[in-house]
Amino acid sequence: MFEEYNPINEKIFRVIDNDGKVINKKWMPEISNERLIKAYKDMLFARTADLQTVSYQRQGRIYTYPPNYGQEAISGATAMVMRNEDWLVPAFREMGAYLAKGATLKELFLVFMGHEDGNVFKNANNMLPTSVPIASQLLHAAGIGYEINYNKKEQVVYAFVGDGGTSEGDFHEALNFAGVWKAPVIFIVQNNQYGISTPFKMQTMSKGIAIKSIAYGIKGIQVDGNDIFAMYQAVKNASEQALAGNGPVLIEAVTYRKGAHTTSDDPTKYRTKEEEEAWDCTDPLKRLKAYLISKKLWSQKEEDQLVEEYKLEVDRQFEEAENYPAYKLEDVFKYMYDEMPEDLKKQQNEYENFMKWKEARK
Amino acid sequence: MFEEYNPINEKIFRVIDNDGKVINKKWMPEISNERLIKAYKDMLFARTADLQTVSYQRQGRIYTYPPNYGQEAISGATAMVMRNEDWLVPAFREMGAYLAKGATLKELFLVFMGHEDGNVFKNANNMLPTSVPIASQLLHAAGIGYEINYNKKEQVVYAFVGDGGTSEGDFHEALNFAGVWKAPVIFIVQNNQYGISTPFKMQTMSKGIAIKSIAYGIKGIQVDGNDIFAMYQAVKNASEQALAGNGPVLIEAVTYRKGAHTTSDDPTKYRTKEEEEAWDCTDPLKRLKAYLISKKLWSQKEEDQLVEEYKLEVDRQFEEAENYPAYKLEDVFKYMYDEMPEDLKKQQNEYENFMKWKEARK
Amino acid sequence: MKVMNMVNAVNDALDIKLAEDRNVIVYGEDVGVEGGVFRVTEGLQLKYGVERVFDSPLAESAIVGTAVGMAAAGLRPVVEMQFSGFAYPALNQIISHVSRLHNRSRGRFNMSMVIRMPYGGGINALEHHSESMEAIYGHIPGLKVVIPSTPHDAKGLLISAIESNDPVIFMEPKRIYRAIKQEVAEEKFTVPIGKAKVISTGTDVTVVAYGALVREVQKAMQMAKEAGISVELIDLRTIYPIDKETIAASVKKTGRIITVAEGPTSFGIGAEIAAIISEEAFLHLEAPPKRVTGFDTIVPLPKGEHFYMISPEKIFYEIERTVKY
Amino acid sequence: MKVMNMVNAVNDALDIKLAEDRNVIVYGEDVGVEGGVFRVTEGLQLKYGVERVFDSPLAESAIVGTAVGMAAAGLRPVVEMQFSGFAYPALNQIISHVSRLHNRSRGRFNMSMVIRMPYGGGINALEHHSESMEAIYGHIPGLKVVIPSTPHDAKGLLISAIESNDPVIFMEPKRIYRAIKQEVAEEKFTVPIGKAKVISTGTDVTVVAYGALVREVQKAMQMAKEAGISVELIDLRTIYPIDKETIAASVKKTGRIITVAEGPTSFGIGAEIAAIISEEAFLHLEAPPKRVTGFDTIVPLPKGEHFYMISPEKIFYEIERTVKY
Ligand SMILES: Cc1ncc(C[n+]2csc(CCOP(=O)(O)OP(=O)(O)O)c2C)c(N)n1
Ligand SMILES: Cc1ncc(C[n+]2csc(CCOP(=O)(O)OP(=O)(O)O)c2C)c(N)n1
Ligand SMILES: [Mg+2]
Ligand SMILES: [Mg+2]
Repeated sequence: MFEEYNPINEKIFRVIDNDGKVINKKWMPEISNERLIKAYKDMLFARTADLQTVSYQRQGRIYTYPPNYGQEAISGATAMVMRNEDWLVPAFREMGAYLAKGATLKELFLVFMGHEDGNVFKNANNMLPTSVPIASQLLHAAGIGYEINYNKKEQVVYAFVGDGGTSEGDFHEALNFAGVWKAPVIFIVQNNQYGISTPFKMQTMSKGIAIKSIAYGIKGIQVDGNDIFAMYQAVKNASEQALAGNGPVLIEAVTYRKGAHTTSDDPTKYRTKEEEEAWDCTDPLKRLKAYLISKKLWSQKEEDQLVEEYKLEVDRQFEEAENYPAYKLEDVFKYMYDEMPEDLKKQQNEYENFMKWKEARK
Repeated sequence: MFEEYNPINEKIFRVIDNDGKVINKKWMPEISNERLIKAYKDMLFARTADLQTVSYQRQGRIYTYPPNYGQEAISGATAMVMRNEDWLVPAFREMGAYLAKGATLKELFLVFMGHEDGNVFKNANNMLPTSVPIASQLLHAAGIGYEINYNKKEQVVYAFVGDGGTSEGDFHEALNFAGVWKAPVIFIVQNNQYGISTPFKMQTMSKGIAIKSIAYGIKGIQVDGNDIFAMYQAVKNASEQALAGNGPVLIEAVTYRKGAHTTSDDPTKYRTKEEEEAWDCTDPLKRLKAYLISKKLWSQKEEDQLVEEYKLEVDRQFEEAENYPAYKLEDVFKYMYDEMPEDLKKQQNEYENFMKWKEARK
Repeated sequence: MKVMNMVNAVNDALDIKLAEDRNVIVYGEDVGVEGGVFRVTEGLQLKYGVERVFDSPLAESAIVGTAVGMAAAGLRPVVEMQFSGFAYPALNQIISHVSRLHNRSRGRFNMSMVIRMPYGGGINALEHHSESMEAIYGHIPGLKVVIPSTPHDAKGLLISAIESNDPVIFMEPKRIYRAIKQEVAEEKFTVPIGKAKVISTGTDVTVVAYGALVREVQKAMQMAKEAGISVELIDLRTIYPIDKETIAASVKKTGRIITVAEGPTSFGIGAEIAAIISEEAFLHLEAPPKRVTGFDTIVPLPKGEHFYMISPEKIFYEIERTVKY
Repeated sequence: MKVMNMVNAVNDALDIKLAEDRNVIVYGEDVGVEGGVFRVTEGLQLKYGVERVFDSPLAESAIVGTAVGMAAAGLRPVVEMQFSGFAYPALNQIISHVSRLHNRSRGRFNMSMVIRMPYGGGINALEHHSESMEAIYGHIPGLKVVIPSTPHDAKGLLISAIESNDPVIFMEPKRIYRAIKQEVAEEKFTVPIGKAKVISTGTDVTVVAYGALVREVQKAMQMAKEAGISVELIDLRTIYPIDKETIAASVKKTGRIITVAEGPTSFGIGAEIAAIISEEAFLHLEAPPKRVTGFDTIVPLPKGEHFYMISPEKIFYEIERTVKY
């Protein structure tokens, strides 16, 4: 597969077309109906949660939020391959991957409401919290990959980054180190065509991102990121490569950020309605849904009902997050060190004195 | 040429063999006998100066020095193409390029003796001083390239870096920016097989460095860096590309660092005599000399005589550097700012008071 | 005169210099079409073209490193770091070249560039979007570090910065980007780098602040006034070189000094000012120089940020304690 | 006991921890086959294999960034920056992750790693090979910053650093890598992080120093003794968290304090110590806290370095002035 779709040949890997019809039988993966339906449901849940989160933000109940609207198949496919023992090293725009790893919406909401406690992801095994400084997390993935090899573990690291992130030096260094170390890392670039307002064509003159794998002597493939079958096949193959000791793989998932960069962004400033509409027909949910319906595995009625359930579930978790215990002064200090310096304790005490004074003044 | 030697095909560009015989007529450049002899003389001068500098260091007359022994053809070829109006953005191991740009040995010596004044390179038009932090200078080259385009100048930037330097994030960012800006920058990587003790094969899993050009959508070529004809042809073509507005070119000059990394390094710790000998027959001076002698353009006698002259000249410049006026306190402060803060003046004054006190104590 | 907030004022300064000097160019992430995530560069690309105001790829080391090359070649780049918390990938270029190439080349190359960056907390942001690490820049020899507290100063200081042949780190208190409006002259004017400003005179204690906290100190001064305490407020405006004379002169009068700043306490500006005052006005000190600064912690996420951010009440509390010392 | 210089002592500490804990791994540029450019890791690759002691590609951000991942996965990487002047490309990883991942994850991930780097001047080196920017690390919340001044302390502190669950910046004064020899215990021992050491007691003035300058102060103390001045010398050993108690206790006795350090003056350690003393021992101060530190300049190349480097005479000169104040 990596030979057939060697990125030097500039051929994008695709299995179904925009109407959900299989156009590449050879590479149509075997996925049980059950699993496939679950994948669709997961994507639907992510989309529902995503849209709802944007509306919470509009209501002023959370701060900035980066929607993953339109990119759900990438997480969806990763979720089908990623195992409990594998690592997830997220960027920030792959909600489905977070959830698949065991993070909860409540925890994510907590972070977007401005509480670090959300980052604990208690039930998510082997997952780093969100990394805000673009591309810096890819090095962590390479380091984890080293540990996996060192301890001869059977694990894979799934590391996410955006198209803009590929311009950072850390992207280069991470892929290079992972290559040298033959680290079992799957670098998944969500090429959603924009880094905030900057279109992908202004990030680099290279012919896509997958082709950059050549610079590191590693495998790479450009995939239609809105085609869940293709994405699944690519991630699956990549993880087998990695587990077989063949080192890292770079997957470019070509997609489109249907929403704004974040809730504080206004895309009409830098892109056209026409462009948005042109991408609309590639929507990952539409395509999978068309496929499922054609196979009689899904119906609009089921969907409508499910979405209602999901909305309630999202609300429920949101409210849980809203009712999370208040932030305490000690939460500012407690986790700075494993062994807290005296001086930090003193700073906390001094602030407590101020709070007492303030209380007394009332 | 860049198509024929597209680095994806892993074909190294070479014009003469190790005995100086032309093996690639198609690409044998036209160079006048006069110019060719001058190139050889320049390389001979660089080698003479290089060896002598190492011996000055042994005598304790200068501090650390990074020899360019064995890599002279790369600078020699660049010197033939680089014009007065072009820019040179050096790393540190391309003495011939420095000299070609108008820097003097005396100035270089002054730096290695530990005096910033050497870095002025008074008669070198458009040249940055040595950049010690590996690969960081490549971004400066890209920025200069932007200025050239911005002001529609007819200039080219020649930027040097080593094989080790290609692992740094700045290498990636520089090539990417230069690509996006179509900046007229020739990135010359001296792949001398080592970054201090680290062999090239441990820097990256990619098949050479030229191939990394693909990641930036720019032209690249792998050249026998010890073959002055090939190097000249590559640099010449690259500069024409750049002048024609086609953007940057990455040239990988495959060579061998015959000397130590610096005078404080001992290569026997990490490489074998066999390896050194194997590379010996690719020596750039030997090969050009064999060619010149075969064409009756050169003789050992001429060479012996010239080397004696060169030695004297090197000594002369070295002594000039040794007799350079002593470092003054104000030299520490004077150039920190264009407009010096009061406080720095005060620091200088206070130190003068201390010096007076010290003087008085004697 | 025209009513401007700080966003307008910075935009105006850029506009004036872009119009006046073809060597000035402006770039960074999303500063072109979008006009910057804070809209500071809005309209400039349209007015001056994509060659003079443009989006760069996403790479801070490259943004600053290419500016080094441009400055060496004679341009006057004004680059933006989208947030000060994302300037760290550029620190190698800043420490190793921006601050040094002039000295290294014995004055042959000017590093005539400005690195703009919004900084500071109080905007309910994600991690890395709220920090105040100006002390790091203050410690790097070869830089000038400027922070305005009003639209007027922002305009005048930025014009000075762009005209300076020395590299300037220009930090913009994003919290008050739109919060303060002021009449600002429409024509070109400069505010000198390296000069602090006595905002109000007083006799009991000197308070040094800058950026968004000047306003918080002013609120605290209301409380102090009610408590019968007379505060002299100095807006530092330049972090390096610090205007020692103005601070020392004030302390010689008041005998007491408090530094109010958002960055971490240890090795921060409060320490520097304590040292300066010890050196310049030791015998006048009636109380220890006080640091009212951030904790030595990461700035908490929004739910906890109020503990970290310095409130007028906290400032007043410390004023009172210092005066009673 | 065995006679060791600091290179031997650091090597010994690494050796002990590598032997004892399979999670400890050592990497960086040229640390493997070559044993490091200062030979600090010599012999370790041979002894522990290329999987535990190895050369990395040339990229500092990656060296530190991968260590973040390794630490998250449970290893205890000890990485080397070849010179502290080349650590700047790693500052983003250090500021954004090394110092933060523990806090960000509410303690779920320990950043149990050590970043070793030789620092400081006095070895006649090229540019970038002589700097002392420890104050920058001191200002970054979440780090511990350690600097030994003797082989004994180097060994004990490095073992503590490797065993610490918090990230430690371990700066080695390269100028005295081989200059000081000492009997050091061969078995494992630790020196606690965060505790300064009173090297000699005195009554007239407290001098705080660390790293290579401790020895220079000791030379100055000879001159001071001849001049009848009694100096209390404190070796700081840890830059953050600073041992305020020990310094304050000393100043309460002597009433005078001088900080001797090589880094730039402004926003440096001398400022921090002046502030600490103002806060902790204000009423005991009989003279202003003095900073005997580097100029606010780049460290000059060797021909000019003697102006910058702090000599025993300079220290004595300042001691005398402070005592006479
Ligand atoms: C080092 C760094 N620089 C700048 C930013 C501000 N920023 C946040 S997201 C973003 C764009 C990222 O684009 P891309 O990598 O394509 O990811 P996407 O947002 O499209 O998912 C920028 C510039 C940052 N977070 N980190
Ligand atoms: C950022 C940085 N890291 C480390 C060093 C120390 N150092 C100096 S030269 C060198 C190796 C460079 O190798 P290469 O790029 O191949 O150039 P060469 O020395 O072979 O010419 C290293 C690691 C440095 N100067 N800068
Ligand atoms: Mg994107
Ligand atoms: Mg090399």
